[in-house]
Amino acid sequence: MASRNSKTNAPMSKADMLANYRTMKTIREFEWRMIKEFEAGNIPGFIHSYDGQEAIATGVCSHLLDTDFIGSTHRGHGHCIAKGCAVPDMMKEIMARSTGLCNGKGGSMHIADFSKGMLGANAIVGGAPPLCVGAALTAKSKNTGGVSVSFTGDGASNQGTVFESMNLAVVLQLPAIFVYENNGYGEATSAAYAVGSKDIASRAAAFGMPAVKVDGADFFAVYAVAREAVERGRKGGGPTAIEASITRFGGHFVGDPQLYRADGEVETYRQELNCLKNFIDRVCAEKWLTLKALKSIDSEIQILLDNSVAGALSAPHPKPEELYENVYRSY
Amino acid sequence: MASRNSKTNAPMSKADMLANYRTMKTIREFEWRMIKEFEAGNIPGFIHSYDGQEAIATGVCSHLLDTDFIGSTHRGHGHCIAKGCAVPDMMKEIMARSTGLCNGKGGSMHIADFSKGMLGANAIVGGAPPLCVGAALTAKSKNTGGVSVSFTGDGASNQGTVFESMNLAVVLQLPAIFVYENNGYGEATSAAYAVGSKDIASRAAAFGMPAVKVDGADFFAVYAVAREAVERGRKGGGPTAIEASITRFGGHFVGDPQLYRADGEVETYRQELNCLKNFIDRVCAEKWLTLKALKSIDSEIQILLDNSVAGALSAPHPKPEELYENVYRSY
Amino acid sequence: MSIKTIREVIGETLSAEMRRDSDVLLMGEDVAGGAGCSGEDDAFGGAFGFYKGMVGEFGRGRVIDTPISESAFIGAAGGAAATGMRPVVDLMFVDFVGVCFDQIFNQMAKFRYMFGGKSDTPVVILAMVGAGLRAGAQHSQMLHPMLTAIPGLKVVMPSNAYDTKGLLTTAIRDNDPVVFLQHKLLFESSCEVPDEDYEIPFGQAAFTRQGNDVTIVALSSMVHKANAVADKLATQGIAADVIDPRTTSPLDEEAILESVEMSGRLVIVDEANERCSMAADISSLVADRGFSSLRAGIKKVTAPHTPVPFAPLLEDLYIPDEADIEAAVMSVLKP
Amino acid sequence: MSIKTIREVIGETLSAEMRRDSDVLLMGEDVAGGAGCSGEDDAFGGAFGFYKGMVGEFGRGRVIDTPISESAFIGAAGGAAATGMRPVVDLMFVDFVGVCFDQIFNQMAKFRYMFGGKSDTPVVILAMVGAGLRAGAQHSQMLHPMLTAIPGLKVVMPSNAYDTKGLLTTAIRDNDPVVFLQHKLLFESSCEVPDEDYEIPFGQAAFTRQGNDVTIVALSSMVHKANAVADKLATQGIAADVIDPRTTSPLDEEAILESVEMSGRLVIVDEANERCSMAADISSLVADRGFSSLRAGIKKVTAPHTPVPFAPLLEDLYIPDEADIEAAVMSVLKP
Ligand SMILES: Cc1ncc(C[n+]2csc(CCOP(=O)(O)OP(=O)(O)O)c2C)c(N)n1
Ligand SMILES: Cc1ncc(C[n+]2csc(CCOP(=O)(O)OP(=O)(O)O)c2C)c(N)n1
Ligand SMILES: [Mg+2]
Ligand SMILES: [Mg+2]
Repeated sequence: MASRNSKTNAPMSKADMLANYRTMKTIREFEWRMIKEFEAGNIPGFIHSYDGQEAIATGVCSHLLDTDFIGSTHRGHGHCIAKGCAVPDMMKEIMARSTGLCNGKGGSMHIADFSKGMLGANAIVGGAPPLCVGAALTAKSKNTGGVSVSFTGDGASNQGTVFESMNLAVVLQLPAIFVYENNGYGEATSAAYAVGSKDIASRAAAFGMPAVKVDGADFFAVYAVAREAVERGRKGGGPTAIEASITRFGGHFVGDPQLYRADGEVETYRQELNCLKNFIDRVCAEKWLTLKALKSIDSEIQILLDNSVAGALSAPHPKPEELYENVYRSY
Repeated sequence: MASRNSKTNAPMSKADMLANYRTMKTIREFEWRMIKEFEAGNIPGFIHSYDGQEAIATGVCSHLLDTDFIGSTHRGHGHCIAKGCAVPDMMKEIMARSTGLCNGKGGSMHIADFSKGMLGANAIVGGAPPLCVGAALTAKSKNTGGVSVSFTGDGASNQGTVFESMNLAVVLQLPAIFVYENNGYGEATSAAYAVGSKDIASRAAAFGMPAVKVDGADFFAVYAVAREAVERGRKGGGPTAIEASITRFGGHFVGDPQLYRADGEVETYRQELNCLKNFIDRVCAEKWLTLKALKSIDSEIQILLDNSVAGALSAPHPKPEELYENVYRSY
Repeated sequence: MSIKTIREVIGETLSAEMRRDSDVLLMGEDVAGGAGCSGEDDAFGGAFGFYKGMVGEFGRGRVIDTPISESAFIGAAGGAAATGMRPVVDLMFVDFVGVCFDQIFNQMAKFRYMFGGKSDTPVVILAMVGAGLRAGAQHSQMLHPMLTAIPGLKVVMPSNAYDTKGLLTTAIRDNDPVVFLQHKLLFESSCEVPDEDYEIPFGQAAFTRQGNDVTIVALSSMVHKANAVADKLATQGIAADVIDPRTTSPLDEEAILESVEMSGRLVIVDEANERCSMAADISSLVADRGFSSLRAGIKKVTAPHTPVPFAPLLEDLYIPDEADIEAAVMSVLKP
Repeated sequence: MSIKTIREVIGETLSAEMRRDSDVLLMGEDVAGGAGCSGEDDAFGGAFGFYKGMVGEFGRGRVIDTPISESAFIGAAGGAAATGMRPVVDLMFVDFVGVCFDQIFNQMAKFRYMFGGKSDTPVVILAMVGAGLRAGAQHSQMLHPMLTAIPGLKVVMPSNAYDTKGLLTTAIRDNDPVVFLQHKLLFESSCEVPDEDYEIPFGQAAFTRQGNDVTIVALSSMVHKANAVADKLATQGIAADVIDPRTTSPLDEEAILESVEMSGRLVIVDEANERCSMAADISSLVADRGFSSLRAGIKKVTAPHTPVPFAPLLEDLYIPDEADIEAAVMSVLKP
């Protein structure tokens, strides 16, 4: 679907492109706001920022419907937003309010929205891939044409549960997609050290499925490889692995002084691997979108976030009796 | 060290070759005797026969010293014998006697002999590789020049613990050797089904270590690849994986009717993949050894087994108070 | 109505539920057997053959052989349950819980709570428990105490074929994760079992013997030993209540408390190791809420604080037996 | 002698033992931090920085950063221990036990027994326990009951800096596998700690308050709450023994039984979930062997049968507090 003035064919409609921009930008602004609210003491516990990895969640989830599934990590806000979770309800959850997505019981590390196919952030490294394989089994069993995507970090890629899940998905030829977000670090340990093979994609390929590497700072590249994987899954072609390289813009958690990184490292990468900057440069250069259109989205996002924070701060806290609720459906 | 009349150079001394024959034949005869004793009701619980896989344990352990370590599986008798455990004490253990290798507390599935570096059969599939990585860490930490070998089945190769262990061994560059005994089946499931990649060695290679395939029915081939792996480990060259293909001669456990195998399958393989037959054919054709020398070993083995069974049957049962002993060193 | 063994009842009940509800599926290592093999397709039907014939009826899409990757397939059962299926997943020996425990206790058991009640996870984990097969320390455990301790899990331990059918039916239709523990020594145990389906509610104990002199609570295979002791004592004029809780989570606290209110004396028989066991759990319940009726200290009859030994002679000592139970009962009768 | 926090004491004790014995090593995720990175080498020193400086002193050969592969590295610690090293391995949050449980409960804990006493496995597993950090259901648990239930493991739960040093020293020198559980809310807790090394024997409870009217047994961070309640009650003329078992396996049964013999009244405070808890375990001990001295039912003060909720308001309700303890004590005083 080529738009009239573009230098090359746009890979999606203008509306989709704007929607994807909105998603990426919402994630980035959400995470920045998170840091502010965390520092202001409005967020209990600890949080992990997805800042910088927006193109990955967005490029993948852009192909998914509410009936498709994703499983996430401790760094889950971006996946939530990309999968369509309502930002105001996320904000309430992360601020531990009774009307949050999980009634304040989950918080940042366990936020979920089953109505959107978002099967939860997961505070256990490597916790989600088995579940996602199960969701893929549901899709296959019920013949829905759906797919199930697990997002996994470079550090998590060394967890046994993750390896087992890949093998199981291959054996049962399930529509599962293993997205590895290689942001260079698991806490304060480099991926170059912890991944013995130094290469997540080819290790995944050796499990018997197509596996590709992609630049995680390039939304369009992620979008393209994800499309292929999703199509393969929908058509019964079995699982796919995608390794998206990126860097972590922030610390492991908000507050991490990142002593293990070289001076200036983060600043350099923030410039070079900035998916939003890359996106804007590209869409403007290609004349697919105008800066003006993007700016107007930006201001809508600010309003959304302001309203979400205000709404969350005034939302009710859980009532004491809620402590005992929802352990079981019935007991 | 070439012997005078051989067609090609023998890969080891005549004494070593005889010793290896003795080991393989002892394993085979031991396992056959096991079946007899099991059927006679002299062995409690259940047992898994190593019958047919002798060349693998023998070809590998032939390079090991008592100060090297091995970790085994539920199918552990062959590994024990190859690592030098005393057959009479094994027999007592498997017959649950107080003077057995583990005082009758372990049995077939947990038989061990730390004095020989044999760290135990393991009734948990995938249980041993992490331990073996730890033993390799000991060797590296203490700079002993020792290596640590884990034996793992094709079925077990899909266990998360095994994948994690390979990665850890690569990351820490430990003298660990991962021997995969691909006997075609995990219980009643074929390796072709359960190993998604259909190839254990290349999956292991993708973890970042040298990995080779070898014919598990060819003692000399196993011996050669194991030598290289052991030398690499001793010299600080890090881990190696070896996939040895073979078939299971018997059922998963003694008593398994093996309905999942085609009619005649086992019989064919017993001929084609018979490591003992192959060994004898080769050493005689090459004139490395004489049939007479082998036969005399055979009769020694019969005596050993007769004595072992008799000794075990008359050995004392544990005393009641032993139930409470050795839970802790001190409590 | 006909006499059936537990062995027979399990496959029948599973098959009936799979016929009834197309969302139910069975998965695990060799639940069919023969995958990728050149011989028979339905070669194993589970480690003890309980599921024989099911793959023929339901196909490999619903009777799914898995690789030996418990974290992946138990976790997948949880994930499938959370997204619309009702999987029954066979862990084989409960001892294998160690290689997939996270998926059970941190994932499926906590979903509903962590997600604010917005998810259901109707999954049943089948596992064999107990000593007696001379299978050694890693294949003979009773791990219901640690499973019972986990909020979000339900734990079922039937002692006979009738209860097995009713409780398994309930488990499959239940919307929470259920661990269904079958004692290896009970597979040939038989009794009258109705042909039609029926549910036994969780949290409802059965009184397998009735009497006012002493209360014996026994779990799983211990129920039969407790019954035997009660029968023997009856001939001596001592009347015992024998209570089989049938599910440890939820636990029928009222049944136990009511019985002790009459008897004033309690013995709990649990094949698990003694520390932090169900025996301790039930004892502490009564030591709190039933204290005023207690006329003697509460005795636990459990396995000792040792792994399960291989040698038959030691294993038989390890497992609580009738003499142990009788001695405990006599000691609470004459404190 | 100087005032030190638990935070300080842990690294110091580990370093002292590593100086003393070259077989001791420390391994786990980011116990040094910075492996393969271009910045500082000693960047983390463990998740909470306790081990800062150690990699500088001992090198990467003895302070070993591992991949996030708990089964492999906890299992490797067990394997290294069984072959001559004395590893201390950091699991970080005890909640992660689910991804490596087999290596703990079926492997290292059972080696000695299964192998007929012919192996030693001197390994210490360090892990953080407890709620209060608003970290949610998967990072806030107290899993000592299921660990205590495992024959072959020892379980240590210190409540102050002095005990932390002495018990950690004992743990590292011990020849059995030890799980060493540190409560997250106690890291800043401080007291006088001798500079020289010393061992505190396992299985020896501490009486942190003394009195004959009631016995309060409390574990880990609950000890401080129990002390506060005891102090408050003292002003009302009620004198309580407060017993800190310090290790749950082995457990100092005699200390508890002797105290209850005097007081006749027992309250047990345990942050773990209520079912099959240490509270239940200790209650059942006394309901059996201490029954004749009991003058009231035994009260357990525990977390409810729910996962740990994220919302601070709910989490604070979840954790047993002083009011809960006081209410339990009052109820056993006036039964
Ligand atoms: C089983 C388990 N082990 C360890 C941790 C602690 N932990 C949380 S996040 C993390 C690093 C994860 O790294 P990676 O997978 O690369 O994800 P990233 O943080 O880079 O997004 C670790 C070690 C955990 N939560 N769960
Ligand atoms: C964790 C675990 N899962 C399942 C089992 C049951 N089991 C015992 S042996 C076996 C098959 C193992 O197959 P393979 O690794 O190929 O070894 P082989 O029997 O062929 O020697 C299975 C599934 C077990 N003992 N432990
Ligand atoms: Mg990372
Ligand atoms: Mg095999």
